[in-house]
Amino acid sequence: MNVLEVSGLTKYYGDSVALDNAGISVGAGVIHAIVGENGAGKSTMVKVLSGMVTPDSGEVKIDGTVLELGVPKVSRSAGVFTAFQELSLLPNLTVAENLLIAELPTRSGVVSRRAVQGQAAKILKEWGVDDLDPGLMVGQLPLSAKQRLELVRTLSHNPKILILDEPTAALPDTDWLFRHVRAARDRGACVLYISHKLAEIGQLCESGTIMRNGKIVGDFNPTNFSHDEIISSMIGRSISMAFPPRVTAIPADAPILLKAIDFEVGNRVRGVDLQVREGEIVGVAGLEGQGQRELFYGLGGASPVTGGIVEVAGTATKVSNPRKALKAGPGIALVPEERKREGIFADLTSVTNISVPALKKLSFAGIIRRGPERKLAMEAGRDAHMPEEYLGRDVGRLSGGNQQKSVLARTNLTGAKILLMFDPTRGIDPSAKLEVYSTLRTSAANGAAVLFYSTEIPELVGLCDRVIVMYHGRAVAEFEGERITEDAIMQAAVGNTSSATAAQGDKS
Amino acid sequence: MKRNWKVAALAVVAAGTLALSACGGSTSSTADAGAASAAATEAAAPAATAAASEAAAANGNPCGWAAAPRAGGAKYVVYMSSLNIGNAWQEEAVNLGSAEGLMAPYSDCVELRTERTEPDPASQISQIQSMTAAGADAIVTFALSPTAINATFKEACDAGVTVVIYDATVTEPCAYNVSYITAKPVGSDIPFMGYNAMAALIDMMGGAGDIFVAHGVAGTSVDNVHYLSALAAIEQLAPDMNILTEWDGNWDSAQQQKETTKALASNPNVVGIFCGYGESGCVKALKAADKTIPVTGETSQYFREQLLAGWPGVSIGSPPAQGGIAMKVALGVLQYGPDAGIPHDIEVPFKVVTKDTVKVCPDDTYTEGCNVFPAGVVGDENTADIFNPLLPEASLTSAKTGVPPAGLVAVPFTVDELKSFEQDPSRRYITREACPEGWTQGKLKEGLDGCVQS
Amino acid sequence: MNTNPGRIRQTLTDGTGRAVFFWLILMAIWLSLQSTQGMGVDLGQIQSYLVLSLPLIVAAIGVTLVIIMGQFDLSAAGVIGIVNVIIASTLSSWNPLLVVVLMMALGGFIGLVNGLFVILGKLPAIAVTLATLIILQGLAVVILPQPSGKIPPFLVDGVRVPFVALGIIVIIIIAWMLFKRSRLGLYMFALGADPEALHLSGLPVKKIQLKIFVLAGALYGLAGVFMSASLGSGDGNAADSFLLTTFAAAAIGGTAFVGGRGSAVGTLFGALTLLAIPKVLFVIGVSDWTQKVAFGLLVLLAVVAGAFSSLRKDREQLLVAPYSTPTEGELSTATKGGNA
Amino acid sequence: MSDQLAIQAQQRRSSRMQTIYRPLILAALALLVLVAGRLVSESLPSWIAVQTVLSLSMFLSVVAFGQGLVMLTGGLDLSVPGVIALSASIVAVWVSFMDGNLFVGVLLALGVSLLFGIVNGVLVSVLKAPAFIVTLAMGAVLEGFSLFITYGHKAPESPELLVTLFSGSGKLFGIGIPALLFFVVGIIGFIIQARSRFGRNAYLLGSSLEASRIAGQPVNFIQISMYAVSGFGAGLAGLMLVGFSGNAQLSLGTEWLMPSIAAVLVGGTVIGSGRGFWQATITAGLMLTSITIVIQSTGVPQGWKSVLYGVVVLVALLSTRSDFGRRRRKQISQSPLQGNPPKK
Repeated sequence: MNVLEVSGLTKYYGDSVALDNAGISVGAGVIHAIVGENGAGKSTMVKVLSGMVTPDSGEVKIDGTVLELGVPKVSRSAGVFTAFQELSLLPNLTVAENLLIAELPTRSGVVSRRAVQGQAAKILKEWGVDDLDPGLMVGQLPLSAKQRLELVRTLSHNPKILILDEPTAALPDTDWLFRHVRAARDRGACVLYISHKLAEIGQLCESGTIMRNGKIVGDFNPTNFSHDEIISSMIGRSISMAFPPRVTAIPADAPILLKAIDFEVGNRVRGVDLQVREGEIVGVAGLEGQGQRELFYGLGGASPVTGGIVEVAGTATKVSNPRKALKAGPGIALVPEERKREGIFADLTSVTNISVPALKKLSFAGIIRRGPERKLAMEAGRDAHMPEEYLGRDVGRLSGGNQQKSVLARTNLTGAKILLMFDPTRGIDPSAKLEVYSTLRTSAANGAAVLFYSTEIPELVGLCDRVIVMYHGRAVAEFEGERITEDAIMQAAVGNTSSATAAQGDKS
Repeated sequence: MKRNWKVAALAVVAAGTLALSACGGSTSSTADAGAASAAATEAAAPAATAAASEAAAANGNPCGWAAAPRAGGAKYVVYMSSLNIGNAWQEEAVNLGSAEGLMAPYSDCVELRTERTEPDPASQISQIQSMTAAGADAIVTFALSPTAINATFKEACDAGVTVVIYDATVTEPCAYNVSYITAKPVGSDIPFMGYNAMAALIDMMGGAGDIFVAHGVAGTSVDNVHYLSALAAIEQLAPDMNILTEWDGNWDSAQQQKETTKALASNPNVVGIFCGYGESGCVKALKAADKTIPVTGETSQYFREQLLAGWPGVSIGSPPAQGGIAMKVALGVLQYGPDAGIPHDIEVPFKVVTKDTVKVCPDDTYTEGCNVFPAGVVGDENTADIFNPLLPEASLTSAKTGVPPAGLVAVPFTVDELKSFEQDPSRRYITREACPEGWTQGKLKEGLDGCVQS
Repeated sequence: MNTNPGRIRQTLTDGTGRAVFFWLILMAIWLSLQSTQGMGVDLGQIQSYLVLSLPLIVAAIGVTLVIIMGQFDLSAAGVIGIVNVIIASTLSSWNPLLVVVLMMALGGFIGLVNGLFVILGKLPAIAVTLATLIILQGLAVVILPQPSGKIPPFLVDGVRVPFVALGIIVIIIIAWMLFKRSRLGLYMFALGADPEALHLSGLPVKKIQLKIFVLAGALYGLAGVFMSASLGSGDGNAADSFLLTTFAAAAIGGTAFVGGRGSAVGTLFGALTLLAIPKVLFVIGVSDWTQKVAFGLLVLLAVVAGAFSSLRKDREQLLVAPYSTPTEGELSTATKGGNA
Repeated sequence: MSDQLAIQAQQRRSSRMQTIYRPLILAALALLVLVAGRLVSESLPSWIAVQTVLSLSMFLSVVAFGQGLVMLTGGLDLSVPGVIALSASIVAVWVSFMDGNLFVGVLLALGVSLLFGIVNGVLVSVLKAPAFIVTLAMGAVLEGFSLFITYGHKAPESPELLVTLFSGSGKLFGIGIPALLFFVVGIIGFIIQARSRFGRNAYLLGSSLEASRIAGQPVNFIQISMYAVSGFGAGLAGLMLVGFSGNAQLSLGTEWLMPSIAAVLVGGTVIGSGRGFWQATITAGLMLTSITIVIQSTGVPQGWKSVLYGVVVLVALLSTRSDFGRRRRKQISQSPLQGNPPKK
């Protein structure tokens, strides 16, 4: 008998099905992978197991005992602990408080700050993250530190069933995690490992399940599988995994659309020089929180710029807000990091989301003409590979990939030639990723200058014509053509520039 | 660092407040000083002759009045205070009161200060305390609540302040109530505005039919007295009459109009409205609905003009002259002393005006018997009833601006005159929630709770 | 205490510090003008100022609780009003301590009803509490058609003698413990910042929300007792002004209306500030239409100053956030991410 | 993909629920309430009652229009009573005491209302001060100004034309002008909120301020313009109410603030969400007005009427919350009445 037996889970949200008679069974001392597109039901299953969501039907047994569902406390006391993809940390509490939130030590009802800090420091040390000050506010931490904290919080309970949902999305140090996950397995825990990163799964997992549309569609052996096969069963059709072909060479006389000289954003971006030519996709690499966000947001007018010169199509321009950025020369458009908060208008339909930049053109005497609006949105959506049937729907209810496509469609509609793409593929499923790549390449081919940041280095290697690496607010290295390799980028990204050739923007 | 600072600040403040409150039990330093100086003046007083009133003024006993100003200055500090709600009646009452203090013979003896209070008890309490601390000799004010401000009035009395309340009453015994709510209208033997108004309405309706009743501000004592006495009138005079609906008119014509409009929508068969202050709203709503039915209302210019044009109604209500009368009562107490026998409960007579008795004043001055201004002289909401037998010196200018026209002279009350307007002890229970000595609680003949001689 | 200008600026960016600062300025104006005008600094007056502030302080702390957890509660004025009329009409001869407990329980019950509608009924809190407010105000007039009645003398005396300052200190200590040193307090702040994360952390979000609504209601009940004690009688309309002043006190005290940020001490000084403003206007001699204008402008000033300084703070924080320094291990692993 | 189609169908349904069914249900409820009023008053339902409901709802709608837009963008405008009083005072004093031209007076009143709306907007959007308190304090300031203007004049009279237009004495085809204006207000409001670029901007901003900013929307300008429109709407309501009442006074607007907020909320607008529809707001206004009229006609004492009204509002909220359940998360995570979300 296996430790974890899940059978017949079904969960409807309104009319739509999130889990459709799904079941898995995992034994003790096993690291089991679950893969699937976004919206395949992985996260819902995780939430059912953790007691966050009550399914409409189905049963979960742990060690043969039926688990009462929908009560987080019960799941926890049964030994189920989860590190969530969206992170479950409270920004306005300290590291220590977050770590112990469920069972804060109190003395006669009063929370003792010292006890909390002491206990937290001990736990942090035990799990090898003693560089994290337990007194810091979590909201001020970089994402990678938050991710580690989330993982420590989960691991420190020594769970019987450990669930990790995209644990490496923002984690540079996967070895640390793998070490502890394997230790947990050796201890006899059952680990559910959910990730889009198939390479990691190959490294770590022993068995695997593929989900699609809320159903279990098959098992696979992570030690021996073909990426293409798995991906085609994830998305239900066969695809080619190739990146769109690169343009052979950007002509040297192609106009420089965006040029930044000695660009500065507070102490986050310190004197970065860069330039992007028409038709070029320039990648930006860097570990989490090295100033790349501020670079993009500063160039796009969304963050205050404190120094340097920005030249748009050869003209020095001040971009003090996104509106001015869009109007500057051929136009600068930003695709932001936090899609849910900064990218989409969740309560409004895709049409409404897409048509924003064209509203002025679409309206007559201040009144929006709805027919042309819909038509325009449909065309823009088609160019961004957005399925037509989603156009009339609230964007907030679409999958991450389709949300991103609507953002890209909107960006295209702005007509801006300079595109700042900040991690546009984060958290979207493989097929959507491919469509995003192709949209970017098409834009570049049509004369756009694209600045592209991704947390996934292979994407940069596969897609970009040139890659700039950031470290501590500076551009420490730049690679072009054949020299763009994962290894070179990584070396530069951790500040090891001595080996990096063609280091250009390094001013330190 | 920041935390330390906060804790330190907290400790300092805590220590401070503790120290303050520890001393708070004793009487205030100012009050002590005031009392001391008053005692000194009193000691000196017998030595002075009556002719030396000028000298007395220099010594802090202006005009030769009964006691010296509390603040020790050359004049009595008198506060005239009203609610800061932009209500025409409130403005006129406070203006008529202020004007008294600026008229000869008072102007030489009195330093008049006008104040406005936000309409919540905490604000009024705070302000009365400020006035007391500022050395007030008298405070004339409209009390927000008959009970909630009592403790503060008591403190003021104890500090030697003369407290006079107009229109609405308070139950605190040391305060003087100058009010009309229990008074008999001119020419009527029956007390209570509500009773008289309802009786007149019943009369106009021929003793039958169904009516609306509009409250003022629900939950206030004035409104409750009007309401209960009106119900008593129905009980006694037309027991078959039905009240179709009631509403809270807030003593506000905009609100009355909105509510009347709504009530007419569901009960178009109504034949009379008992409408309090803000009656112009009731009439405007009726006009919009093309219904001409008897209405009782207070004393707005608009309503009186409608009566003049033949509207069946009775105008009967709170005279803003009460503000001026209350001021004169306060000055009388200062002048004759608290022990001179000025009654604490004074009833201000008020008029009943119908379409038969409405009469235009020839210009904007008071002529005996007139009760409405010519059109255009004052606004719709202004009361047409600024003139009162007890306030012959009232003028439209005073009511509008709070400053009397040059040359106008106040007519001070004599103690006997005031005694003749003392409230009948049988009605004391209504304003003071207690009966005078020798009386016990019982039913009045109007059917309300009152006092009977035991 | 603060000689260093940087330190002063630091204090002013903190909501609580700013509220204290603003209040101290008003008190300085009030007391100095009062004494130069020959009125002397009357300790009794300061004490009664505290007595009048007490109900607002307690009610505003309750409102602050709800705002911090990211919700809204308009029912404070209703609860205070109904407590006042119930005490005056029926409980005047009861044991005062029993009265306090009963009235807090009543407030807590109303908070529970609010909470249930908001959480189980899934209705916006502002709408639910608006309805509760209307209902309670109506009931207050039904129970007490005109101002009357007596408050147990023990309560009245209780707030008049030196206990008031003591009371304020005790309340503030308890509130501070509740805000900063209790589990519920921590959860409340967490809830205001990110309810989803709290839910994912395995905590019963609904239960915590409900507890805060109940607690806030109980505080309104207590505020009602204090108001009754300071007025000494029952008046169905006396509490109406609490509807807005409680929120004003919280805002002046630096409570963020987006939730997740605020303090009991700040609210305390916000409430004290609100009641000091009329005192200051009185001694300055503002006594006509300018009174309303001056009051409005002072509140605006206090709130806008706060918003402005926290705006600067946010911006500064944005520009100087720390880098995450990669460690040894990242070098070897990060390359292996991805699936291409 | 079949479930995708199901989602699509469901969404179309829920969007229709919002834009068509809910307003229809609310309007039907309004009518039903009037008909059921028969139980408490023999004179109900009647043509007069319908007219009264329409005209009172007209005033409510004018106030609720700007309020609704401000609430969509995550704010609240409590300065409405102050603006109404000031606008009414300006036009009445201008015409009745300074013998000014009515047209100029109207422009003056609307201009001043707009101006203070803009000031509110600037404080909320640029200085990020909480809307609740800013507009509350601004209301006090404006009431002070109204007192100043009417000081010494007291309750200045309304110009004749406004009285004819808005008191109900003026009639067109035998129907009171305010009742007819309800439809005009309804249509204009619908065009602005649901069909115009201005209204769209409000939805976008309400749905996500950050996304609006990054999409290049002039967010400060938009937010300011919402408060400006709320100020303007309140100013317009001031002109109408001074016509209705015949006099300018401080209290003209106080009785319209809470009902306008209630109408917006019962109409299903979620504060700061980009969710809410004008047609639902005005029909909710119709329903609430009908309810007050029926409650009015019952003989129960005043206090009980308040209780009844509060209960009815609660029930109305519960009965029209069809989409709230689905949006629970959003509600938990979004504080009502926020100024702006703090910048990251």
